[in-house]
Amino acid sequence: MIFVEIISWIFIFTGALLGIAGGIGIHRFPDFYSRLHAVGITDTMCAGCFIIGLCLQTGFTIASLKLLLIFVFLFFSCPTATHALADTAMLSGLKARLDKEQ
Amino acid sequence: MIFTVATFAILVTISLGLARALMGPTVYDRILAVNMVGTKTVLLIAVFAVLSGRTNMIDIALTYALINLVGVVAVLKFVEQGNFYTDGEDD
Amino acid sequence: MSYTVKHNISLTVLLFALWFGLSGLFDVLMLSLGIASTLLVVYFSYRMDTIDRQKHPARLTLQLLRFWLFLSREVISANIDVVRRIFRPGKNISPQLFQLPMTKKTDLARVIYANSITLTPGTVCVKVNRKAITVHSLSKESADDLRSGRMADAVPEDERDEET
Amino acid sequence: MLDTFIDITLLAFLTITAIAIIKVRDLFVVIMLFSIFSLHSAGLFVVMDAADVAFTEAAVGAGISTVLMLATLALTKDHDEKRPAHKARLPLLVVLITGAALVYGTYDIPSFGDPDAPAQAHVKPYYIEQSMRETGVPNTVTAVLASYRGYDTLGEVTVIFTAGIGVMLLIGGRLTRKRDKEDDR
Repeated sequence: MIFVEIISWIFIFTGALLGIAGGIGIHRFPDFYSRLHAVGITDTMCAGCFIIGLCLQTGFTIASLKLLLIFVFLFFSCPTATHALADTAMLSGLKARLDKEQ
Repeated sequence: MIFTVATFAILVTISLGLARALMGPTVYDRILAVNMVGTKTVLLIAVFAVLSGRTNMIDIALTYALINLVGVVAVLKFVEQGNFYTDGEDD
Repeated sequence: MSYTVKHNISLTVLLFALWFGLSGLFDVLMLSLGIASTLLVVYFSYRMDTIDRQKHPARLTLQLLRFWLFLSREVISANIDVVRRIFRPGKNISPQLFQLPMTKKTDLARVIYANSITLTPGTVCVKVNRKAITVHSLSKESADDLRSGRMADAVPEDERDEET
Repeated sequence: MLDTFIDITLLAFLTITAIAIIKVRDLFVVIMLFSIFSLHSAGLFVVMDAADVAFTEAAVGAGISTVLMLATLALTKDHDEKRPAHKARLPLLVVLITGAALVYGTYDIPSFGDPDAPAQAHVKPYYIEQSMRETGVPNTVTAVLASYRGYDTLGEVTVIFTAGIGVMLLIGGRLTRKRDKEDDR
């Protein structure tokens, strides 16, 4: 049991670190389009690690099923939201700051 | 113990997102930050529910994850209509 | 048995499983209420004509599972890459905006392809249509990785679906 | 201890968001900030163990009302709030006095979770003990709302339903007409 506990701690801790990394990322990156990628971290792996860690904590119950459902919904809605946002920004003429040496 | 760390980390992330939402500079940065805060709040509620043993509370996080989807569809609809937001930068 | 009937049945089973998973109640009154609401929703979706419009990707199940494994590996490695770029001091990113040819023929495969590009941090699909995908990527490396077509090859597609 | 910490942090976020809502002129950003505000409130309600209120806040506050406000914004032309022509001194005074009176009122409220409070003393033990047997609903709050106060809730739902129909007749009619015109072109 202590084994499962430790694994779930590792997952939650990784999720916490990734969340903070994403939070720092949206302040470190210079323009809107690159910030999208920083938010991508918090939407995908950070959320995933948290959910897996919590599932290990609750064990095989209805609660873990609900947690997995949350994960699935986030997994489908987050990229859609990101794409909609990027598309709108592009339509409105917001320029991306690109690398000059390409 | 680990839950304290997790809650603390999520709150830090939310505050970073909130700072971006307030600073801008463009409208899209703000929407992006709001999205992130939304996801983090779902996680915060889930973590708190498991932490306090009141697993019924996970339903709220689930509701919000679903509502998020509805919100995204609403935003998409406006994008499609084209009268959603057409200016470039604000401030 | 026609396609619609089969689809209605699978939808009913799926919805009821969802209801049961969310409520976890066993007594007769609640179960019958759950069945009633499931049937009501199936009837509504039948009336709203959503069932035939969207093809059920049941034939792709095995391929989809393999794809999800591939995708989760990609997502994890992309995450590590972006986190490294966040903490590397100085000039750490080289943003690119480029077009990829659209190799998929059905709407479903196009959506899966574009969504998986967005889902991996470091690349975001900005615009998608029948001919091409416009992608914004954080670095030259991830752009080259997408250009190599690894992601496009991994996306499952059922060629028997009619082209749209 | 952790509860108190989360409470204080979320309340601080709420204050910051509220100030930002007042400052920002762009209405779209205001709607986005409103949805953050609702989310933080929902989080607060969860920490205070008020699951049903948190449910409503997450669904109505963060979800439906955001969508409705976005829809309103799409129907209107101006996306920027106009600066008020004069300073709102008198309203500020009224708000301050009301707020002070409310804060003064909180001193008489029994503390959070006090077992001797009037709300805990009269009918609540009965509901907690008997509601499962009498109604068969697992959640006590739901049992009270939908069974013991069933007629009351029915009345409320009727009011909301009527209001919804009214709004749909007003706005929905306009939307269809607009679409018809576009088809004619």
